Amino acid sequence: MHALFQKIAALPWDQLPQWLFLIPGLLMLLAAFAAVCLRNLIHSALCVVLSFICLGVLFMALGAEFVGFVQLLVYVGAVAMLILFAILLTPASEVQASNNPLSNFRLSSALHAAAGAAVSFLVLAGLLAAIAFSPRAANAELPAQPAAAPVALIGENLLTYTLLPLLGIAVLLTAALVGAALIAKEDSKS
Amino acid sequence: MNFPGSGIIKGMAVTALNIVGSYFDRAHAKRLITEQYPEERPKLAEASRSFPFLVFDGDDPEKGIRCVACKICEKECPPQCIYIVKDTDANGKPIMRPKVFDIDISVCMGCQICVESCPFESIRMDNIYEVSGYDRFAPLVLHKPQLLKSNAYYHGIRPTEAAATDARIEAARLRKEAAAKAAAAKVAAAKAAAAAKAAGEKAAETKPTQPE
Amino acid sequence: MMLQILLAISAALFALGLLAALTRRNAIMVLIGIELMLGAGNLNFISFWKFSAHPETITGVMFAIFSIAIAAAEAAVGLAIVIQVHRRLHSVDVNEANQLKG
Amino acid sequence: MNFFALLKDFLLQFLGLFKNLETLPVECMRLLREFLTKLGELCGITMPQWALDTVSALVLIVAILVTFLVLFALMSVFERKLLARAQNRYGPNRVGPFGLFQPVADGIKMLTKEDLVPRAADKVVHYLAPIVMVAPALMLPVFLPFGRGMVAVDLSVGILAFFALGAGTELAVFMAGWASNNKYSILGAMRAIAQMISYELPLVTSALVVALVAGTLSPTGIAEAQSGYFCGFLPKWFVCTPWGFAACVLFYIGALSESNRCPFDLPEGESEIIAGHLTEYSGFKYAIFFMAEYVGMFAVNGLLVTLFLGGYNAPFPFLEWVPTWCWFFIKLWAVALSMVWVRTTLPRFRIDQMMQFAWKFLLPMSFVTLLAAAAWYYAGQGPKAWMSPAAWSASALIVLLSYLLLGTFCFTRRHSATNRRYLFSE
Amino acid sequence: MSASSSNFFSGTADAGALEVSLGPHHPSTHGVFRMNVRMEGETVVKLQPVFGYLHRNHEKIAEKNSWLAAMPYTDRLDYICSGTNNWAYAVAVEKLAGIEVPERAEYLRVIVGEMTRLQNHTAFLGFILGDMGAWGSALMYAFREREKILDLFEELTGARMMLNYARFGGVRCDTPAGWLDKARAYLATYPAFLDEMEQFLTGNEILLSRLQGVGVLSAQRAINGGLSGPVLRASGVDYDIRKVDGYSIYPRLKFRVPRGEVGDCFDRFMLRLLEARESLKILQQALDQIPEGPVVNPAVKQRGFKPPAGEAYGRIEGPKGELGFHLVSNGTEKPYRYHVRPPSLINLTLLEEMCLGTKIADVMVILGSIDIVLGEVDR
Repeated sequence: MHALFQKIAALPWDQLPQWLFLIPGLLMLLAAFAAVCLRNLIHSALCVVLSFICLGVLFMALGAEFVGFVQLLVYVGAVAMLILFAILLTPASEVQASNNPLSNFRLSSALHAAAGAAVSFLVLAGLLAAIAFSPRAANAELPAQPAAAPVALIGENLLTYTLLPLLGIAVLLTAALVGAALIAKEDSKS
Repeated sequence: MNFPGSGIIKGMAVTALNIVGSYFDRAHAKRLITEQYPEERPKLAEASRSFPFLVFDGDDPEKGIRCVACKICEKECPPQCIYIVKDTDANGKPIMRPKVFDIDISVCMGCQICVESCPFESIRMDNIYEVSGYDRFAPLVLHKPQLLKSNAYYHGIRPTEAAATDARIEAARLRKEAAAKAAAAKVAAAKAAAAAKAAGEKAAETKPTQPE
Repeated sequence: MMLQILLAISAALFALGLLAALTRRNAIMVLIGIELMLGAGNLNFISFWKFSAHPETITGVMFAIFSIAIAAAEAAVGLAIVIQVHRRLHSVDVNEANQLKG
Repeated sequence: MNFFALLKDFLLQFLGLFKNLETLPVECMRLLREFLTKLGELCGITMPQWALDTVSALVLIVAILVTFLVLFALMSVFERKLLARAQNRYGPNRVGPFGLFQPVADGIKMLTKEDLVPRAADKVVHYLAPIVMVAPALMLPVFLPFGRGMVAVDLSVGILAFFALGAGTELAVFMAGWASNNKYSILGAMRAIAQMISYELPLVTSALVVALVAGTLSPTGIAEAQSGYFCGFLPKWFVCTPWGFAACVLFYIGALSESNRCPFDLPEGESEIIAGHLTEYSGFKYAIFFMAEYVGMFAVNGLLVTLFLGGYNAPFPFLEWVPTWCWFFIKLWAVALSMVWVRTTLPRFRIDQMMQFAWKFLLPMSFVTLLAAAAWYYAGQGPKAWMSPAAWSASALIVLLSYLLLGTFCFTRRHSATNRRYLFSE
Repeated sequence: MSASSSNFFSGTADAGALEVSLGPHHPSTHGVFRMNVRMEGETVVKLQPVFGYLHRNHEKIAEKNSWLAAMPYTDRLDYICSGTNNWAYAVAVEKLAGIEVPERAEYLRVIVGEMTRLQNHTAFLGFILGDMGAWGSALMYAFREREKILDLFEELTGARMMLNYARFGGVRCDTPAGWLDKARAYLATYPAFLDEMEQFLTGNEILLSRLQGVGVLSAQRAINGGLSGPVLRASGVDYDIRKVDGYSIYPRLKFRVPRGEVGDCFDRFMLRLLEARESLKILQQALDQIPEGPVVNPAVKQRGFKPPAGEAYGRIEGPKGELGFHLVSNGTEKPYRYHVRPPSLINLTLLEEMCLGTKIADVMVILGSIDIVLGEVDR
């Protein structure tokens, strides 16, 4: 037992903060995986929200706390509610016989799922291979002075360098707002 | 000035007045009227009534009891919550006194009709309000010993009404005495008249025999 | 070494998003899958910005911010469409919605 | 240098701190950290630098948690006493002197109550809802400056972080409503979420107004911008400016609805649906919801004090001897008790009136205050605006004009007690 | 009312509809009263009132007991205003037996009756704000003032709410010493409370928006529904039995009868405030003009009271509406038939019609504005 303590004490405890960002990363992957696999819709929606939170924490760990908080505000505050309301307003209870021949065989849906899994696995393998063998990624190391994105810099950049995209986003958001309201509005017919 | 929102501000002013008022109004006069019950006992009005009780004169409950067990109140009581059994003396002859007098105060609603219908002023309304018990039936039936309370107690809780009742009883007694005296006088007068008449006849009897 | 781990994490997240989009039959889960993929993209932007030579030009961060805004707008419109589809076909099964008419 | 000598030495130092009240809390924290590190050395464990940082952060977090839980306990008593005084009665005065131990009694009652979970409820989500509700609420006060130099986490995006974490409550309310699986809960959850979302916009916009004028998103920066006095003795608080007063009222209304308090306590409108999303909660979980609501209310009040009432600055120059952190808590209590005062007076909104009030009155009003603040700032060329009459008149005009215009449109056009006639017959 | 709610729920539950049963154990129904409400989202589509939970068989008990024994039971009809209940029963019996009531008794009856109306309207102001969620501060102010009237009742009759004060041909007991001055002194402070209540409430925007335009009732519909009391007058119908019948000494007293125009919850709320002010005027006049003299007609034998065979219907203007007693006597000690016309129940019949299309929160306010007491509804 004493040796075990020695070995633990010898670990490079002082560089630990560098690798602390792994915890939210792994938790996010776990939550995303759970979201994909859970049958109950509400549970999977909540797991997705957990993964959004961990993504926000990851951004903060990487120094861009403004993006982290925006991520938290936008996804946890708004998008999560949208998803939960959508699930609430579309009770999946009426599963009547679908007229699509392909979907009512037990076998076909399993086949369908396997095909999807295979494609996504292939994409994952390709990406990992690219990461592993790219030389610049291997020996990239932190720049001299630590990368920080203070709000003043972002604000100043928003209004000078990226002014046009800002106005574009404004127009896009209002259009989306009006569009979503119109589409979801209960038209008089039904 | 009724700019939008002025109504809400006026309402808030009233509550503010009450909050501040409650701290500076020590005399409980206008605002803070809560009585801290166990410490401050409520001051009951003289006429306030809760459950009936039996009055007895003097200091011995058994001898001084006014109730004559005439059962009028038992018949008149709307929820029928009074139960009376007439007392019998040594050799079984019923006498004008209740042996058992129970009032079920879980049924009684304190409506005071028994007090109005009692011709002998023997049942009155009490103002006790701590009569709760730990059982549903037994403690809520008051038996005769618990009901009997002295006339002095009655004067304590209702001075004016007790005085008026005593005055009525006194007047009734005087009237009875006067009637009794009058009756006695009448009887005496009748006896005297009869005696005089008898004496007269004897005299007449003796007189007719003399003239033959 | 650290950058490679970050990129691996975002690749995994992207793959999970793709998995959700492809295999799940409920339209809402497809939308959730798209959100995950967009999140993975943002993670890449921030990690490359973190390990870039001169981080004071915060293009990576700006890109991430704008992509979050667009993702929110897209989610709103997407879910509105899903609700309307449900109102028409009384189901949110992706295979059902295969006619463009009406 | 055994343990007791260490303890005695630190106690003496602690007593010495009371000479300078202003820096008392900061010195206490420093002293506590030193004590812990020395204790660590005594036991022979040498801690790397990041461990020392986490220990000092933990000390701060424990301090904030303790203060806010004490505030919650006291608030639950003072609220009931003030409510009682407005209703001409005494309020709790049986447990402890003046009823001050009432929270202890409530706490014990809550802990001993049986914790029911409905059979058809979604167990996991039902269990998680109070946790998701109370976690962000306890994280919010970390960003508030309690005194000069006394802020737990000095972020340059403090305000944004505050609202980002505040968004968690809607999620928790939905989880509570959905998991309880009964009609009343779902209705209550729907109402609560609709209310929170529609009142979050005016809340954030009025905070934006202050960020616009103060030029920074960090709470300490905003508090510093409000120190100092103009024309001699008036404090440079933002609430004294026309746009600041309007934004403060909007923020106050937003804060009221964010913590589901009186005119907006629709989710637990007992007269309609029993306790909204809290119907199926009892015992300890209900106590946690109760705590989350109060700590959330204190956090939003703290933000209101920082943004509009000058954070930790003294109101008048001659009152500057009072330590700064006292000012923060005095103002915090003033705003909290004013919320109770509102609760004693106003009846509840109906759901459609509440939404109409938010979207048709509060939101346009908050954009107008944004405009008025900009006018005030540029008419008075920056910080000199406090003195320039042009700035004041411009912003005052904009605010009053729009208030009357919007007010008549929204409130009194249809309902006015004056146009009602009552005929009398002999 | 058949409480068969089975057919109510068997309707096909289409997507949005939500059936909720409000009560009988519900915080803001005034007593044990249930409403099966079907709602689309928030708006009410169908509402079925269900009551009978407080039925105590009052009329059968009265027919089993003697005439006088029924008097304490009338206290429990509308347990908030027992003064007017006793008075109505006494008026009906006096009409049946043709009994004369001395002057002082009439004045005492008017004083107790108007005080009952005053404290009932005060309690109403408190209740309706409790329904709207005003946390009871207005309720406490109203009850603080009502307590003082109940203390006056306790000094006069011995009980705060169950007075049992009226007797056939007069009242049970005369006023104790100093009671009239105490009553005059207290009623002098009452207008200050009504002004405070008015300032506290009628300008309040939230209250205006919650009350105005809610539960509108047209005058024609109110008359057809047989409504009476403040609810009827709020819809604009000038019908007050004190003016129509002119019973007791009301023709001698000068007072006015307010009536509204729109007939919504706000008018009913204001009606009670204005009627409380009129009652104050009546009380001041009655307290000044009260003569000396006997308080009960000595010729009437209270115990073994046997009215001649016949039938009579006596009514008075109770705080909730026209409170009437229909008595049939066959010359014996017990009434042959004893029926009560309950204003609360008859005002309640139009509840569903007022609530259709409103929100669930309005249903509570409309029910509160009718001001029902379940003792009178279920008897």
